[in-house]
Amino acid sequence: MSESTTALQAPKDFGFNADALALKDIAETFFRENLPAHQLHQLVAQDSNLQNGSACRWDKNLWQRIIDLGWLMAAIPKRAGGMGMSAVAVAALVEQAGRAALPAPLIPTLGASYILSACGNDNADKALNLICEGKSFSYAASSQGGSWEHTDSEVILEGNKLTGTVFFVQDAQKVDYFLVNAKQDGEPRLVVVPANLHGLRVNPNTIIDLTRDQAYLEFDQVAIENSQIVSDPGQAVAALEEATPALLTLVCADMCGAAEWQLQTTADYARTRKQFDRNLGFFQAVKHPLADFMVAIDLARSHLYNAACAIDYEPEFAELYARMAKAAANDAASYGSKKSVQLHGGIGFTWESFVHIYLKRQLHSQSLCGDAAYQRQKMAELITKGEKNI
Amino acid sequence: MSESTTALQAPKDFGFNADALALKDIAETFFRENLPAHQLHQLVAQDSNLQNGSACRWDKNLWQRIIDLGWLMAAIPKRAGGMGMSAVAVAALVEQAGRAALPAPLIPTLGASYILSACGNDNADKALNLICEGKSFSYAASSQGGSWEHTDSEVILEGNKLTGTVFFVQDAQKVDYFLVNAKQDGEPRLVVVPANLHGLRVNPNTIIDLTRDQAYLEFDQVAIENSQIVSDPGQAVAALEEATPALLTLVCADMCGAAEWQLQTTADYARTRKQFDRNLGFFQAVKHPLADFMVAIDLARSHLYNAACAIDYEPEFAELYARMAKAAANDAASYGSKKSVQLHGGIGFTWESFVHIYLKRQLHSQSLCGDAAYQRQKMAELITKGEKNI
Amino acid sequence: MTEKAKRDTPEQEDFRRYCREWLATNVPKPPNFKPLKSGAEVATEEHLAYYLAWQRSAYDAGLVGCDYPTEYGGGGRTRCQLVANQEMLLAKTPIFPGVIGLGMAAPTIYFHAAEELKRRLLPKLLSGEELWCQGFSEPGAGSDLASVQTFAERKGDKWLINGHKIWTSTAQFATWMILLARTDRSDKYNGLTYFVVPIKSELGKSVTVRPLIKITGETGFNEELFDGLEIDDALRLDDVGKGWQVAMTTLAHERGAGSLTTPMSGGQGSEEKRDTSIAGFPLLKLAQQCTRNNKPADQDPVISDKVMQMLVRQVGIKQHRRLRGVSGLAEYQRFALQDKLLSTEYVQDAAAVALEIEGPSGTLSNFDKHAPDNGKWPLAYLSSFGSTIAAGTSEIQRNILGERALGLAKSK
Amino acid sequence: MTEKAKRDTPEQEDFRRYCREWLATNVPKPPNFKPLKSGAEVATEEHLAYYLAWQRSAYDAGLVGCDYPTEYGGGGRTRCQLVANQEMLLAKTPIFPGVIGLGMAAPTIYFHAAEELKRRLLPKLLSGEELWCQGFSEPGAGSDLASVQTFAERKGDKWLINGHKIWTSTAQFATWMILLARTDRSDKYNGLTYFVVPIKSELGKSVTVRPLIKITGETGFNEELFDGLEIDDALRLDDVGKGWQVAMTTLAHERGAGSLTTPMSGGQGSEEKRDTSIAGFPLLKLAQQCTRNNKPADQDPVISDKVMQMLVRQVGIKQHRRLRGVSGLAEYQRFALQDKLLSTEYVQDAAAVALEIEGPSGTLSNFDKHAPDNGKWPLAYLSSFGSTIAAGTSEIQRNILGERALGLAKSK
Repeated sequence: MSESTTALQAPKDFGFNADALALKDIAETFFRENLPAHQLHQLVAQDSNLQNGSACRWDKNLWQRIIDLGWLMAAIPKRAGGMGMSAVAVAALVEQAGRAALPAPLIPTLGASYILSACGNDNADKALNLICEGKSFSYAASSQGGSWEHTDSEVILEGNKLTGTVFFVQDAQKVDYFLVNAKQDGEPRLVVVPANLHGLRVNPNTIIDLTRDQAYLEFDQVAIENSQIVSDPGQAVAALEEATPALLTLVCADMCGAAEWQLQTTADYARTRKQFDRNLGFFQAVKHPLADFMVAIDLARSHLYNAACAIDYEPEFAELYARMAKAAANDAASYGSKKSVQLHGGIGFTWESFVHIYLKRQLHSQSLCGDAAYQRQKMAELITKGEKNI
Repeated sequence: MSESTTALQAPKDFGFNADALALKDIAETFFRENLPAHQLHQLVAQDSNLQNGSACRWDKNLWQRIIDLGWLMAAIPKRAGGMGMSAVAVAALVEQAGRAALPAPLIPTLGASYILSACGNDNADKALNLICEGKSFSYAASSQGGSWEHTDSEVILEGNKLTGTVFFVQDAQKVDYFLVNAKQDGEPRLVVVPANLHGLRVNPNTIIDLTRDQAYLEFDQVAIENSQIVSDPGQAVAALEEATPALLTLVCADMCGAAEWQLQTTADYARTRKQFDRNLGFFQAVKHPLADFMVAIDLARSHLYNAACAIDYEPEFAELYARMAKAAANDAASYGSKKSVQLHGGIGFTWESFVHIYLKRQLHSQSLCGDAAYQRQKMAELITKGEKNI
Repeated sequence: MTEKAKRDTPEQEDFRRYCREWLATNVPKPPNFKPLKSGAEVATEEHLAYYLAWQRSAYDAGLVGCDYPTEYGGGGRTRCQLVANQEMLLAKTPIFPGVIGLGMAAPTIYFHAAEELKRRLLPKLLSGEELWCQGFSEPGAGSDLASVQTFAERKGDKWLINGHKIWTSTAQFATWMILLARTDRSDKYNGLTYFVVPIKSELGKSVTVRPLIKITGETGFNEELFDGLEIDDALRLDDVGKGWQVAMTTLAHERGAGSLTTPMSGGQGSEEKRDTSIAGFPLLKLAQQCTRNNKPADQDPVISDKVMQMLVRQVGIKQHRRLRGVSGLAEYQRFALQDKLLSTEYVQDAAAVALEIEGPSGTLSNFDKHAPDNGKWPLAYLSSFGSTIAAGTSEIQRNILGERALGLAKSK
Repeated sequence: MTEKAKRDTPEQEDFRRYCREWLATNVPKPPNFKPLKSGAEVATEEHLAYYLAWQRSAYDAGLVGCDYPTEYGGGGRTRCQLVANQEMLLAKTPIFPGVIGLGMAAPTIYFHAAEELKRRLLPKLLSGEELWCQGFSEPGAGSDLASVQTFAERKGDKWLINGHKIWTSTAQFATWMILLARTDRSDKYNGLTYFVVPIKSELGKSVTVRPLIKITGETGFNEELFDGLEIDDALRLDDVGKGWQVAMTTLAHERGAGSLTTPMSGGQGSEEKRDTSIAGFPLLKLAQQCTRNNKPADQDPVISDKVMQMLVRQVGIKQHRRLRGVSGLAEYQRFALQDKLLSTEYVQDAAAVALEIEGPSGTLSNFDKHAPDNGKWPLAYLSSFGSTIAAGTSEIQRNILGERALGLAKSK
């Protein structure tokens, strides 16, 4: 690609402009003030009985404030009533939410807003209006085996009725609507379904992550109207593919933020904890893993903003870059989560420590939208497919 | 496998008996006295010009002494005039040779002796006699792409004439005979060819490893006699498969010995070298990699002796265990070689240091008989194939 | 069994016969709960009643403390505990609840306590009448055990104890604690003294025991606060200032490297035919049952490569333990020192690979009916940090390896 | 270019125009040998003659030392070296042979030498008439530079120098050396003093220069023995005992973090269209051309996974350098400190993956006609240790990161 043939040249600064900076700064302050780690622990870790792992632990008042700040519509185009922020700005916002391990359907709703924006028809725009009004969404598409592909949903749409089960739906007990991937004549269609619709059963999973909830949805001949179908015939896959880079960057941003919390918290412990008459950080067995973790985070963040910038400026590269970002974020998180617990020693093994909350959230995030090996496999396919253009 | 159905139960001590111990002790002393590292350096590293990387640098007098000790026939059955030592004993011998990075065709000749023993006919026994008389052999089978399979040779046997090229032949300039894998009617046959046969061209490669030589052999209508064909019709692959575990353990043993030299030499440096007013070994960035290297070596050695013992007692498991051993040896060598140079600092980057000789030998060994990923792929295939028996 | 019997001394031979006979009729029925695998897991009164009854019965039959002198409640035999242990394992007996007492407190008391104290403590320890716990670790003294700060202040022939111990198994049931305390702040190693202190009788007074919740949400450890506990000088082991050396006796026996054989029973509830074949490798089984984008995960070459990496390590550890006993091929000490690091890191890494195989299903806990392998892997991963942290972290293990097996300078 | 030009001061603008005009007619013809990429690679008299002529010509035209005062042979301009460098790079000029002099000795002399010494040394340094080398590292002083033992003993207003320096590029051509020497054995950091010492004139007398052979068999470094070299006190920089601080000026300029812009030219022989696309990723290309058991290596999923891992790192490094400049998204210092570790470890690991892709063909050196990619990868792997060891080993880099970016306690 020569310079002259590209209309939009990716800016060196990722297009991280004053608006984006302001959004990031507000988010940083908001979460620091409203959800410090000890408060998070009180919110999600009061109950240590794993049997209650299907509980939905969140602060609805905090969520209302987030709605009031307009963050749900950050990524919605202005034509549909949203803020129309760049993907880079949204990434910066979500990074701050991830640093706080926010238990709320922010990422699912932002993700759905990208899919709905890509659908680009009146029904979809009406759904976007709901988000602008403060309603939350979660995208539901996974098979029982947990497929990461967009074409593996096991829900059937036939005669305007939904039947079947969809798995691994994020924050299902928190959201107002589901954006369901259902197959009509073997082709995916996207359907907006209110969470309280008759005939829809939300079955919470018992999960490890304390900051999320997850469920499988059973549809038993659930009648829907045409206005609920938000993808034009044959267009769902294209819309989903267009939104894929954004879905990936949202998770990556969350993971990068969480990883930075893990790094800083562990470094703080290493600066203060003494063993053998020295601060832990003196020992290279502590110092070097922390240095490596930092490097991994910063690589992942570099990929994250590159991918987000590509969404804004070079959409033809966005999926490739976003998959790189997820691969890098997964590698950073798996290495760093492990070290954050290990280097805390005994206290890191206790429930009262905060590090396990982030460890568990990162483990969960690692499985979302595909793990690192999956991303690399997709990368290789993309490169082979587009050999001449990349 | 229940205890009662197995005739030969693998002994807890790997069958490492007094004979094996004696062989190992003699070898250890022999190499310590006759080929210390500084002498090895003089032997193979006088000339630092890589352009001369096809040179054959070895000590023929030392080789004659090895012949006189009978080590070439260690693995040859007594019925064929050999010593009939166990695979475990042979592994212990080769481990000591590897520790000295012996530049000589010991492994190729021992390897050929295993293949020839598996052939089990008069022609093969005659070839074994040559080894007992002190002649050296190298097995030649590889395609230009470096295939590790036994059925990919590109040499053709037609009308008692050999035609074609075989690649990556080890110590080709040193040996007296080649054991050539050639295809007759699409089926591998094994042919013994004197190295000085008319019509055979030995083309030395220019290689990185200073302790070996390697060549590709060109056969241009080379006439052979029936007595040179050592595998019965249709039996070559079976013989090669029978010998495969031994071929693998020989390389593993060499690598484990070399790795132990790398470990001890680097640990020695860490015990004596001072920086920042401390012995290097004080620093965990030095100590912990050395500890990890040691653990990797000892795991690889455990696999090595398990595989060798299986050759002797449980041949049905020998290939699986030998592939595990090579995977473990490769992982240990690649990690340890890197650390042995890195932890030597500046001096490790010089030609006058000894560590690069071992680094280069290990890199070469890693590619022999397949790398770690290849071994693991084969393991998975073996397990799938033999699901019920393993 | 036959092989072992062959090497028995006459005393051992007789005793083995006796044990076998007694066990033939005296192994208790399985409990109503899932049998425990270690005394450290005892969590309820129901557990306690069942296992204490068994320890008492085995003690009365002479199978516990066989090698201790009779004046301390033992059997007065020579190297017979080993025989009893072997026979109890074969007979698939329940475990003993008093593991800290039997394995750590008893030998320490035996080697370091005054005669009177031995006579007072050991019989009830062996019978299980009194349970013990271990008070070594503190919030500020983990890897660096010698930095304990729990202070014992001398008041005539009394000691006044203040401080905070942590990571204590079964403290909620213990009558006694073995305690490492500081008696001199000016000398790190020689400022330590070793005591046995009453716990149960002081609860709600100068001793508080609180359960600790693990990263998995499970309990199993406790912490103890000492707020002016007063004890007699007679409860001191060895001299003032010799605590570190006494603690080394305890730790040596904990690691199985001590000179006294710990009474051990077990085997109850162990499955008859555990699949230890290579084809039964748990990660391989898991990969066969999990799907990755609707294809069997074991057919994904990258997943398969990782499964095989773990298999190589698992088999390697088994062979490593085999090789270390072969003189001429392995230095025993060098190999033995690697064992903890090898096995605990393997368990952690294997669980991480399992989570990768499971993909989204790895988010499910053991209480979710859709979880593969009944949700054991996320829990296994979380639990694995207990092993890479406790009893010398992996970092400390690498120090030990570098220093003891390679002779490198100490890092501390 | 246009963007840069926009920000030019009037002086820079004029000078840029002048440079462009001069370069339009004065860039020398390519040499008969393969153009070098750095002055440190100068190895033969032929190299030397060609590049010295270019430096002289560029110096005479005012493109070298533009920002140094005229009394020291400079151009007396302000922030114009940057402009000259940009224009020389665009014009694809040859490199300068005097890199140590221009990049390290000149700024150090400028900031720390006495007036007379500056006037004596700098003009010939800038013109290339006299070449320089750097005498810091010693066999016993690698990572720990402050432990240098080369001793300078004061004899009235002379100094007597004995010792051993190592890792010195182009010492065989150097007239002068910047030398860090010990003048007081009782104080590690304050016992160092910084000198400039004659090399060429003393060869065969009190100075010996010997080539060092690298792990690859190539030369490129030297070691020097000082056997009673006597120099004038006038060749001292800054005060006795201030050597460490002076050395910091040198190192800051070496890392490009100094206040004076180093004259740099280059670009000659660089290929017009280097394939920097993702599809042109070298390891991917290599995997496509290599076979693995007679199948294309890039179709092996495990190999492909490793290639993609390296691609993620390579693109990541590029984006890392991009992100570090964006305030609000990255702390510049934290990112900048990571750069050396990131890039040198990447090069090493990429070469290792290449060897894995090549399989048996990876045994072949660059002199074997069958070697894939002309045998560059084994050499690249061996050479990579130069980068992970020199200028602060990877281990030291991690110390720096932990200490400066995370505020952890110093490890030394």
